[in-house]
Amino acid sequence: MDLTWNQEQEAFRAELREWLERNLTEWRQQIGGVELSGDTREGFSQQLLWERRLHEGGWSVVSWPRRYGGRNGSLWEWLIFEEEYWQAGGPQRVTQNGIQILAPALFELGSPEQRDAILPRMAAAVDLWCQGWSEPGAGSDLASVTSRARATDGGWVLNGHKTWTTRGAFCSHLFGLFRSDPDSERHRGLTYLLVPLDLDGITVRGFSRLDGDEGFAEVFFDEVFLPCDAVGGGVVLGEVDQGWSVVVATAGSERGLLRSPGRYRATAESLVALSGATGSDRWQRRRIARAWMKTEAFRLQTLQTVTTLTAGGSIGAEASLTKLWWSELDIELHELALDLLGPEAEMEGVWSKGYQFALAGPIYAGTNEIQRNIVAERVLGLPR
Amino acid sequence: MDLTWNQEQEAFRAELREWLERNLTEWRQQIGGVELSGDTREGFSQQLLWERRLHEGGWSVVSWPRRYGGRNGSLWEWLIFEEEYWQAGGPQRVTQNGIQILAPALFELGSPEQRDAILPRMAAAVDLWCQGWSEPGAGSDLASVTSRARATDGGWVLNGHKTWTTRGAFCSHLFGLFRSDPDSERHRGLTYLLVPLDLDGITVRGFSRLDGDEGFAEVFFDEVFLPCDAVGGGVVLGEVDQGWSVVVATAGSERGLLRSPGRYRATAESLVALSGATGSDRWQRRRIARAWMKTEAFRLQTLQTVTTLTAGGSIGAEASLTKLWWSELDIELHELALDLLGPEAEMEGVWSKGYQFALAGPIYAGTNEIQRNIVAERVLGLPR
Amino acid sequence: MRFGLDDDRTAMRDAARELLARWCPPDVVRAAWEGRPDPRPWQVLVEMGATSVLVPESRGGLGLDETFLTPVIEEAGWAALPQPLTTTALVAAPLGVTDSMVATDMGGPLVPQAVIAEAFLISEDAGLRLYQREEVDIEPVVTVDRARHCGRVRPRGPGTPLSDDRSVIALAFDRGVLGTAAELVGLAHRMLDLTVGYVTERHQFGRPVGSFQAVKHHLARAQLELSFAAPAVTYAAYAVANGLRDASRSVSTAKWLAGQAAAVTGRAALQCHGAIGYTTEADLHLFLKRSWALSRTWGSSDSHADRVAASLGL
Amino acid sequence: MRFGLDDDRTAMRDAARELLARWCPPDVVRAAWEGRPDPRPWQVLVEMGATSVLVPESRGGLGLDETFLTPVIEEAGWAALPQPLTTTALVAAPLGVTDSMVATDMGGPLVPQAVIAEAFLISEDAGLRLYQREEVDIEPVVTVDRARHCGRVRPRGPGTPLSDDRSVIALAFDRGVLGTAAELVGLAHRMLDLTVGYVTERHQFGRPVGSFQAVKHHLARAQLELSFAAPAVTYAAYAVANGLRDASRSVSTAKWLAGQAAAVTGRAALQCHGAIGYTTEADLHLFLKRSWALSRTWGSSDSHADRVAASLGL
Repeated sequence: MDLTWNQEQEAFRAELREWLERNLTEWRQQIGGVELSGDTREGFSQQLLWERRLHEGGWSVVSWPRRYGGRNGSLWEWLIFEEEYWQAGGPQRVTQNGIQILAPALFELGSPEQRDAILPRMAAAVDLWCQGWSEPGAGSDLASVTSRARATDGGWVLNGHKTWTTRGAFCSHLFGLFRSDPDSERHRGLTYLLVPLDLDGITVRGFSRLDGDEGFAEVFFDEVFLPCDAVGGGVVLGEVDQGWSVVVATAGSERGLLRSPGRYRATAESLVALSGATGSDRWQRRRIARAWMKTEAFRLQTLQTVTTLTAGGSIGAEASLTKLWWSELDIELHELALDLLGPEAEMEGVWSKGYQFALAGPIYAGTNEIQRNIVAERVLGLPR
Repeated sequence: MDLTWNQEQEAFRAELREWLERNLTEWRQQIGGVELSGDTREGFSQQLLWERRLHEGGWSVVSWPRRYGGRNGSLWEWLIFEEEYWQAGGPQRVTQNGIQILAPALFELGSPEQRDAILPRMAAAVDLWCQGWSEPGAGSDLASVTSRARATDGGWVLNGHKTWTTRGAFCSHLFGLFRSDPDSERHRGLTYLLVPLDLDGITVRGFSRLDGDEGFAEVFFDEVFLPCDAVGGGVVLGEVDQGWSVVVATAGSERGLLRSPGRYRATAESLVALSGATGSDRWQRRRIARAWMKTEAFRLQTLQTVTTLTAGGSIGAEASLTKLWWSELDIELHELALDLLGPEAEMEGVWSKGYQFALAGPIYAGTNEIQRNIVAERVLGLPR
Repeated sequence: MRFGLDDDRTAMRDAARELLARWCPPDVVRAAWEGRPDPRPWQVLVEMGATSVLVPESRGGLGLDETFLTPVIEEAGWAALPQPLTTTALVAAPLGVTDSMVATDMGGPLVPQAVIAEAFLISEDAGLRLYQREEVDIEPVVTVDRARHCGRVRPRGPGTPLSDDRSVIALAFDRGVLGTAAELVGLAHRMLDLTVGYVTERHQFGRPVGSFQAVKHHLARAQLELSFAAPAVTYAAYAVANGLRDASRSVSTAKWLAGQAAAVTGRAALQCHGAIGYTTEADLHLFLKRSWALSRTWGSSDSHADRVAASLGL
Repeated sequence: MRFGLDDDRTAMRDAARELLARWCPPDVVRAAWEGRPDPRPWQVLVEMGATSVLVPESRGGLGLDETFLTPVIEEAGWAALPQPLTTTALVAAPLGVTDSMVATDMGGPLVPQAVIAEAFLISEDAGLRLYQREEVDIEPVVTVDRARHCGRVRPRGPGTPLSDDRSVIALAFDRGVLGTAAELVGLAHRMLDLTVGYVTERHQFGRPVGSFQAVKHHLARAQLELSFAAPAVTYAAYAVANGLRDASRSVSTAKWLAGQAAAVTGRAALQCHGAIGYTTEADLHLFLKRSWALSRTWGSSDSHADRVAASLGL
């Protein structure tokens, strides 16, 4: 047990802190001071400026190898980055879907050519990747996707309908699951494809999240020809008809599973500050302390997890526990803030917006009901 | 909407209040002041003295017809009785299993002879009835009972093993379900039998509840001969092999379903008094107020239900809502009291005992998980 | 002894229900969101007498009491009516303000429907004062529920004093709380209805989502809270109508229970809708956002729990 | 940077686990309930050095710190050890009290294990004082967990002053809280283990009870609370051992989280056991009742939340 950072890590933190302070100021001047939601078209372009700045500073993907635009950082550097980033009040990361979901899959199962072609441009926020999993009839039950990919000379022909694609209306590429074996069922016969969104026959329609921002999109594929080389290294990730195993492998990868406590820590601290500003009674102070303790527990449990992972261990089903924890915690933190704001809580603002965003937590990335099933069956070993 | 009591009801209340005050004092003198738990042998006999006193006063079963020892009271009189009884600090009713579960079945499906033979002695606490539903392998899944009843000349031969029989070690009779058709399965082929516990071959072993009182018993039947006339009017309630329909009919009967808010109201008031005695902070006072409001909601919802029933309506699945409410409320009220008592809460006493008793609420009479299924399927109409 | 609505009250509630079903479907609420409020739902409610239930017959009203009006307001909650029925019919009418759509700041500093109201009931140190539209400046405020048309209201003109009697003002506040509790029960009811419909038809893993025990238990919990909040609102209306000693406490109890029911039901409804519920394309958000606003106005749940605690001598 | 037990600490914890599994099975706890406390579990813990972890080597101890001892205490919680390991090894030893089984009133007025203890650490206005058995009167008190052997302790003899230094006394209290939090985590863990075993083997409706989603979700919730409470205890031990600035806060955080985990797990365990859990024939009650007592001693959850609130400047 040793909870001290070494000199390199302290230096990393110091350099980052200094860089963030300077660059956030410059970026805010650059965008004219008014920071918009990254889930609106204007806000998205504001944040692209930020993402590119992050990349120029070498901070967009600290834990990636240098050749792809990273710093060869360990999970510890990644944790430090997240702490400092949210502490400094950095904006949401609009490039996260590619970095959190596609990149781990490429690191695990992509070809060297694919990595070279995709990762640097992803890190530089040149190519913007969105996720093509869900369909109107395939939400929690992902294995029931019906969008089809028909092999043809020099590529694939795509037909179907994806939806709930986060920020799809603002992205340049989509990674998703398509049924490549027409006779297959469920998890079999799916292929993981990489698709530029500017191909003929693709229609993207943005639509509104709960808070009214155009954060979602549905993507229609109508006889879309996807050339094999539409993406450097090829458009198939992993083997043809083996897309499900790619998704599973990805879901099981450390980087895919980890979620940094930094953001929640920052929210808890804003909540404490808000309580000072609005005033609070003993009941509310206790509730805030309780939420703060849960935030601290998340930080400590993450240190434990990262220790396990860096020692070569793996998590897996335990990631479901983390998801349950942060998603419930995020709602609790925001509800508390709204209670402090009282009758003015309904105003459009950072807390009411944050609350609505937090409410998505128990739904996306596997509903909490499904996460509880996973905990019961795979952590506790209860019968299916 | 008219929430005033008529003259007769007010008179009923006044007479009862006066009677309770005088008789509780006398009874407490009679037992030497120390009131023991009715789930211990000594306490049970103390409370039999009380039950017989109640009967002499004509208060043991106010809503029954006079001929069986009641007062022909409506559900309103029953409600008033419960309010006053718990308000006055009357002891638990050790005869309730017969009165709440067997009696409704007799009113619905018993023969006149059975009613005449059983009800007056039940009301007078001469015959003491316990329940013979559960078995080691048949708890929530009652239809899986395996205790057998073999028809024979002039009666039945019983074999098997019942358990969780409340106060079984102190009772004189048992009503229960036995498999009379050896080839039957599940709900079919069960017979509802009335069994004196002094027959040869019956062994009753008392065992301890969570709080250590001998409130449970298991009952073993080893080639027990049950004569047809062991109980006046016959030992079979309803039709042979149709026992399940008797249970269902009973479960659906108003009196079986209703539970009076009086007891919880009294607990809530003791809690308010306790808070005055121990002192409380704002957080605790709010929690007490919340629990009090839930208690009040229970009272009002009951007035609504009784109005529906007296107008000839029926409840049914909605009874599951009531069970969920009072069982969760009872635990909340007692947990609050223990929190007020703080480090001394662990002492044996009325609140720690009451807490342990309250914890049975979500388990017995159909676990709350099963009640939620019922609400979802029969009240909301969700698919099975 | 008789608890619940009699035939007359049921008839009035059903009449309101039918009118609102016809004239205030979700599209009308959405129109209000987009700044195109449709005047018809309000007109038909005025025509049926909903706004004059508490107005004496001598002054052209129905001369009835809160036990008739509250069930109608519950229906307005069910429909997420984008007009101020509670303030107009329940708070202002008994103060003698009739024939206009009234907004007030008694429930909080952001005045709901300020943008569309005709008259304003403003609480001042001196008491309650009424201002006509031309007597006030209104600064619109964007809130999460756009159909609330909130604004900050600043009197310009002299206005008319309505009352400086503390007990009258306290009763007016209690009436506002009562109406808000009724709306919350209606909203919870609507969110539950929408969700039961959705989980019955939505299939995943080859079966209706509503057949999963986790979903069943979420919704059973919502039904539970709703079943015990509704009678508390019914009672509070009776207590206020008959000036019972525990009227204020009953109103706080109703608001707290209704707020609980709406909060539990809202969370369950959103969770059971899944991703579709997390968009403005599904109707759920219209009711969910209204319930968030109402739960924190006309007194927070905590403040009402404190009122009850005080009344219990805690 | 490294969070968690290293090989040495793991080895010591495992040694304790094996000893307790062998010498402190449920029957031994039941014997303690019936007033026949078995001295062996305590003897073997003393022999393995559990009570002298914090005693300097110069004085014949192991000269180690709280990060070695806390995992052992967690195991004692898991076994519902009917002897005062926390007070003896974690609270008293650092104050120089060794070689005797120590009970104290620092956690509350009812002194656990007063009936069997050899020495008594009593908090007085003047500070902490140590009394030998023959120097005190003990009035036994019947509590829900009979294996706690509680009593009220009244000094008779002079006793020995241990410390009047506020910071020393505060640290002693924090150590007691830390040990109690560790016991609670162990108890929660044990209750969850027992329940998983039961619902896997118990069948109803032709399937294991543990295959019902409602049961799965109850236990998943328990596992969740436990998974996030345990690291907080690990950290608190480290913070106390290294005298970190947030040591007191970390101890309160650990106690609050561990109390939550034990409460949630206890309710889930009892509910999922059904009727069998609601008897003294099943072992569950031995651990459940211990967790009730510990959750309200050494500071209530609320009092620890208040300590954290204060430390946050709330």
